[in-house]
Amino acid sequence: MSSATSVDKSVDGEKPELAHKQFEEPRSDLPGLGGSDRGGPDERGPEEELVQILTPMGERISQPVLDTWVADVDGDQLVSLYEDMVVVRRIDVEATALQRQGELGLWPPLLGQEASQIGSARALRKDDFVFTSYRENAVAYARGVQLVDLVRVWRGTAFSGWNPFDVGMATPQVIIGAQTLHATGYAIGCQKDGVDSVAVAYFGDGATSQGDVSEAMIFAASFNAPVIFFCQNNQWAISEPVGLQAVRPIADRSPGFGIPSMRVDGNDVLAVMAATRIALDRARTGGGPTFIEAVTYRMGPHTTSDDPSRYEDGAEHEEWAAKDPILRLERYLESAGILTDEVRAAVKTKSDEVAREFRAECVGLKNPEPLSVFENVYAAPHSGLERQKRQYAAYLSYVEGGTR
Amino acid sequence: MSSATSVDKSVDGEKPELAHKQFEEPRSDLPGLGGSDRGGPDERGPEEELVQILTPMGERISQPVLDTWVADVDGDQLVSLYEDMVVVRRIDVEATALQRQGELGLWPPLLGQEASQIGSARALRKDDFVFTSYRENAVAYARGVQLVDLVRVWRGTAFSGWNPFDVGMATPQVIIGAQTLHATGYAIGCQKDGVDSVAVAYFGDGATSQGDVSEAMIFAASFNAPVIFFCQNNQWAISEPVGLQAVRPIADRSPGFGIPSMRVDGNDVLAVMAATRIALDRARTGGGPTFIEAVTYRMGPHTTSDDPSRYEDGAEHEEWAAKDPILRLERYLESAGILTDEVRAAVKTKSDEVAREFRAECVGLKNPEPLSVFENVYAAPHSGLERQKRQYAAYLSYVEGGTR
Amino acid sequence: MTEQLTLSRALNAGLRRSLADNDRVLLMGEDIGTLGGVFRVTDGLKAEFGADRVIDTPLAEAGIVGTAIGLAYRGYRPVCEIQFDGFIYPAFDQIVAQVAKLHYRTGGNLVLPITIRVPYGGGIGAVEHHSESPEAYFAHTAGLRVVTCANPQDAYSMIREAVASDDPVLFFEPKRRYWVKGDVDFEEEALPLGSARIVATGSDVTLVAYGPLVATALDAALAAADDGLSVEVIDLRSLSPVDFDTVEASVRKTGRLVITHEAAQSGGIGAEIAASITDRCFYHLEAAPQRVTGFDIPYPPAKLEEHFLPDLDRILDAVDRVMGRENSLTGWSAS
Amino acid sequence: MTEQLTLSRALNAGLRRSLADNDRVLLMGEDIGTLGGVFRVTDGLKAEFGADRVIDTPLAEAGIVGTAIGLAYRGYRPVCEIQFDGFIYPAFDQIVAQVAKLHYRTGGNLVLPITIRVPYGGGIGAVEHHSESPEAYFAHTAGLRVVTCANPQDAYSMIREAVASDDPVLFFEPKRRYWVKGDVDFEEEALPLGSARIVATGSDVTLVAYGPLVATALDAALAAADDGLSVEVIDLRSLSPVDFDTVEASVRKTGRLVITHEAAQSGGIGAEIAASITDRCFYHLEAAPQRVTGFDIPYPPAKLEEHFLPDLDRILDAVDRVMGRENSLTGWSAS
Ligand SMILES: Cc1ncc(C[n+]2csc(CCOP(=O)(O)OP(=O)(O)O)c2C)c(N)n1
Ligand SMILES: Cc1ncc(C[n+]2csc(CCOP(=O)(O)OP(=O)(O)O)c2C)c(N)n1
Ligand SMILES: [Mg+2]
Ligand SMILES: [Mg+2]
Repeated sequence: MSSATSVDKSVDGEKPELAHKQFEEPRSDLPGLGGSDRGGPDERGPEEELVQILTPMGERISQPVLDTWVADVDGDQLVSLYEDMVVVRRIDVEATALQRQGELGLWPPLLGQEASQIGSARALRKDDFVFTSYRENAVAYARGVQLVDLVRVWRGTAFSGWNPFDVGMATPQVIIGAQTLHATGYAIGCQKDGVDSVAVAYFGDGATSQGDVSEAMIFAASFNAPVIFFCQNNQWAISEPVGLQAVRPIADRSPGFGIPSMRVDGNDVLAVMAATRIALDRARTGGGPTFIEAVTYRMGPHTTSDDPSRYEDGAEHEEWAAKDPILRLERYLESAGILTDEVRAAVKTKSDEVAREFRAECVGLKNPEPLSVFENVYAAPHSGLERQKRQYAAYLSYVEGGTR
Repeated sequence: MSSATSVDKSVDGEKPELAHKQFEEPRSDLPGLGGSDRGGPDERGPEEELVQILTPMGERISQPVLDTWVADVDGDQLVSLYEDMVVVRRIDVEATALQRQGELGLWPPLLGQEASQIGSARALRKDDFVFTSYRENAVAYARGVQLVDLVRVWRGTAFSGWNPFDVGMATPQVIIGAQTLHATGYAIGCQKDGVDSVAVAYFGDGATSQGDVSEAMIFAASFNAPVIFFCQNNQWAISEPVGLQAVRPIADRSPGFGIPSMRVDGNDVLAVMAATRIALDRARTGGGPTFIEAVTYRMGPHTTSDDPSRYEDGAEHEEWAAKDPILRLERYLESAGILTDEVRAAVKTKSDEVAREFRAECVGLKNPEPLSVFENVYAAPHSGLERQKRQYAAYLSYVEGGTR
Repeated sequence: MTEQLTLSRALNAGLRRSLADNDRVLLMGEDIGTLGGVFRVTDGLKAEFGADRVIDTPLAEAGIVGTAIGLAYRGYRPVCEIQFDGFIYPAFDQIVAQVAKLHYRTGGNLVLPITIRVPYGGGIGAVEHHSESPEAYFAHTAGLRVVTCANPQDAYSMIREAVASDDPVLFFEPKRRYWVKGDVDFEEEALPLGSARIVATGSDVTLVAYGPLVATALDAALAAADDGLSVEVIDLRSLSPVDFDTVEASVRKTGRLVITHEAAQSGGIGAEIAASITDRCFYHLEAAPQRVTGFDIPYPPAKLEEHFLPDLDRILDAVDRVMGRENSLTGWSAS
Repeated sequence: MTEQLTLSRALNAGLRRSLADNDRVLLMGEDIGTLGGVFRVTDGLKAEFGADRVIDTPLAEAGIVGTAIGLAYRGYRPVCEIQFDGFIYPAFDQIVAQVAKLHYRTGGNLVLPITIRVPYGGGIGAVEHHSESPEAYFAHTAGLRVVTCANPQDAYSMIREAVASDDPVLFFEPKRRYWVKGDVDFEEEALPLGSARIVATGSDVTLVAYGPLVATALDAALAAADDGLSVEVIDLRSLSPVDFDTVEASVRKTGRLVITHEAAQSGGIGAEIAASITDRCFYHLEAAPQRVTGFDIPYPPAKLEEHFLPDLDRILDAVDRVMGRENSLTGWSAS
């Protein structure tokens, strides 16, 4: 079913009028002590007041503000979103297997976060630019990164799988939070250039504790930069629960910096897409930065090196399994009669193909040349490094020469 | 008038019941998009909704929440606060003169910020611990720092004017914002020790942009640490107006981290004291951190090296001059019949004495011994440094020996 | 009492003992509590000493070190874990401008018995920022002590000495040696923290190594012995101060010096050792001191790390150079 | 066209020219716009080029450098000012883990033409954190270029070359020389950025200095001449790469090397120069290279800074040491 795969992945959708009302500021009626919320810790549970369009059971509910932003998403597009989510999950499973088989050094699974990543990344335009952490392989896939390029870093053959400028996406950032400043700087650049491209920073719940992330919000607010802070709150930073990083919902943090926020069900691909489109529209039209908290769950280990049984609570895991992002879309598509056997088969074929190609290309990756370690340290020659390279080249041929 | 100077500077005051209501959270009535304020930039002026007890004209107005917290502040205590403010302003003027005369390398004037500093510092107990920036000479004075100890750093004879443990106050921090983390750590220590001492971090409006300050709030919130974040928003960070650091009132920032805040008129010594007492009481009773924004104005240059005429707006300066913190207390004390000629004379005598002593001790400060540069780098001997010290000692006696 | 332990378990035992001996000792860091650290160095310590003393912190290195300073103000002895070498830089300001200087700045009134533990170095096939050797930054910073252990016994003894030190200590743990076993005598009389140790005696060449490369240096000494060369291997153990007396005495004997470390060559520890030993032993040196180090490049991707890390052959090549034997540079401009 | 300018004005002129020549060049930093910087290096540039290109930023160094990286992604050439040496550490992570490594990490696809300007060094009677010399941290960091100017002509030329470089450049400005005047030829053919310059020729001793101490080194050469010694002074200009060919050629001639810098001795630039030159010139050296540097202590309070900073007499004492003349260490253990 070719329509399932031919949908333009960077379509920006229609732009219904932005319901600015949602960012209006509630006022306190308390005498004298400030008009906005100056309150303390929060007692709300993690899921209270999430924006949702698709329930875990696959019912589509009405959410007037968001609905308009995904009104254009028709059956084909829904299937395409579904296909992407299925495929990236398949890639994830395959990569985990490859790691177990010694073909990859490490892999950070995104299991459970497919809707957050696909829903947001599919809302972007080609000329937008994405700065992610290390777990955003689905974002990379949606940006058009080649399959083999997804694994170079994890196989250890390169630090960069792809050329960032080919796909509008920087290569994975391992230093937690650092990329939020890069995204902000990029956005300031877009503004200076007079283009309406938008920068998107992806990061985790744990990252919000890093000073860099707060500084990024400050710069973004001060310069009214067209940047989206997209936080995937997957409840964990390795073994640390989100409650250690934030005593209130993460989405409550940015408003104090002057950046409006939305808290969406990160397992609801439509809600995520709608929220991202709202934020993109604000950014493109001079509205400045927006913060999105996508509330989701890391269903796998932190990475293939991690052992969550040491810290995770099984019951919580079960609870979230019931809210699976793919399952709910599947249920909805079924009930809407969109997920025909034909479609199902096409998606299966596609993901089988992808998995096969992914594996083949991964295991086929060759190690780079020894002397390439000296390349691209500098853009222009550096006399000290040139000398080291010459000496090491001499050493290699000496050793190969068998003298040692 | 001895009563003016004999009031215990670390009195904690009575503790009327904390009006927790003020930290209650307003809720948005907008559908679906979060209950707390998730709004964007703010249009309010810098002074809107300041908490105030004493108007610029010296009228005492009723502020039910705060009033109870300063109900114990009687005439003698008011005179004592007034005296402190007059004295620290006098010290400031004297120090500026000493710098002009080449006796000090630099001085960061606090002119205009007397109420913020005295009002807050006088609310503290001896066993509280204060971590300041470089401009808090009035805080140091109120903590009981000796006059001569205020200038050592600025004369360049030492990096530390005093022993922090003698007065419960760390020596000035020049790295903007760094001390907020120290205060937070100290507060966590108090909590562990089961004492009800409180740590107070003083910092400026500019400092709020540093990642350290956000991280401090995150740690404080996570550990519910008994720390007060006391921000003197004096409208400037050297030449940069506060609007460059924050597009919303600074007090709006901490609530998102789970730390309630108050925004007080920083030129109103009673409001500042009341707010500080509220925050202290929260901290002592397990309520955790509080953020106070004291809105004031830097009436002098950033330091004696600065030339504000390059960036400051004269009209704004005039406006703030009319809100002078000492003048308004003076007016109030006059109208209340407390500021008698006798009191006035006593305060004048006191500040003359302080100024004389301050100057004499400053110019009398001797340079430290050359070899003292090697002391206190380590607590235990370090063989590398010992060798350098021996060699330099040999060098000094060689040079003195006249051989070179 | 002696036991066979991995280096990681030896650190665990040393930390346990430190926690037991002094109730002002605290551990803090990311994932060190419930998880026991990503390398399990703190495994079981939260269960034993409580969440109050083994503290999982928010994900912010400046925050960890900065709050540790505040805890030191209150008389605590915090032991901070930085999860990997490459994550220490966000804390650089708090370490270099605060931890290192506050004792000096307060005229000695504040002591900072802060230990900062850093798993470091490469050789484990890791991704970016997980294989760095940042020790030179800290050895160049006055006010810090910088040490690194190379075997389980030192791991156990040195971590205890570091925690007991009233000075701040950067404690570098050679992560690729975490799983190597060795005897640990829990009652051993430890060498002072600032001292080096001769781990193999020899008379032809002095080979200085530390941390992860001590084992490689010992292998090189064995291999050289097959070639008829007698190599003295020194485990530096301390990078600030460097125990120059021990190195000097050895070089006065051998007349030849080779230094090896994983960190980039320019401005690394090797430069300081070569410069200081040349100064101290100028008339005893038969050849210019040689450095075998990582190159002046970012740590490369895993599949190339063997072309960055000093190994036995590169060390032996340098030994050949100082011996005036045929080597990879023979024929090159004499430099 | 030649004009007499202070070093600070020369930098200003170089920045103006860079802004005029390429509209992707941006200046960013604290107080650099309306105020023109606390040292007035950017004076008038906001008025001339607009707030869009001369940008006052929030007070956060990591933020400044981190957003500069994002701007580089969009093809800008940001010039960041760090207000004083001691305030660079909050940006250390962004500099060392990002700016230095991103060209490598992206396989060369991203260029980072970022210049980070740092007023540095002591001698101005300043308070804490305002007199530091952190250059060795950056020279040890692969991926960065590190340069420092010592006179107005170089200030003008080198800042233009730094801004024009496609590699990130740490540009250290000797703040106590900001107000010293010199001729600036605006059309001078500049030396390449990575090269040293012999600023006084001599035959007995090679004296290597950079930044604030070049003038002191020249004074020392003059004073030594009175004593009948011929001292060759090299202004290093670049600390990464170091122009070792120039230093080597000089030392092959003189056989003696003295290096001076303000930064702490251990692990400073002097260690690398001593080690590398000993390696390159072992058989030409008449004496061990000597270093005249700041001590391994935090920069001391202003009234004691003369007991930290290398000065003419300490340099001459080291010259006496390499010449085998009587000196402060004579009688000390030969080391
Ligand atoms: C500066 C820094 N400190 C620590 C780490 C180690 N680390 C890697 S991932 C991680 C947890 C990140 O959690 P979160 O931001 O929630 O992202 P997630 O892994 O859940 O996607 C930590 C602590 C790091 N990579 N960088
Ligand atoms: C990390 C750091 N960056 C820059 C500076 C230089 N600096 C000193 S004071 C200052 C402005 C501080 O403003 P604010 O926090 O509002 O305090 P105020 O001076 O107004 O009391 C700056 C930028 C510094 N001391 N530390
Ligand atoms: Mg997470
Ligand atoms: Mg201010």
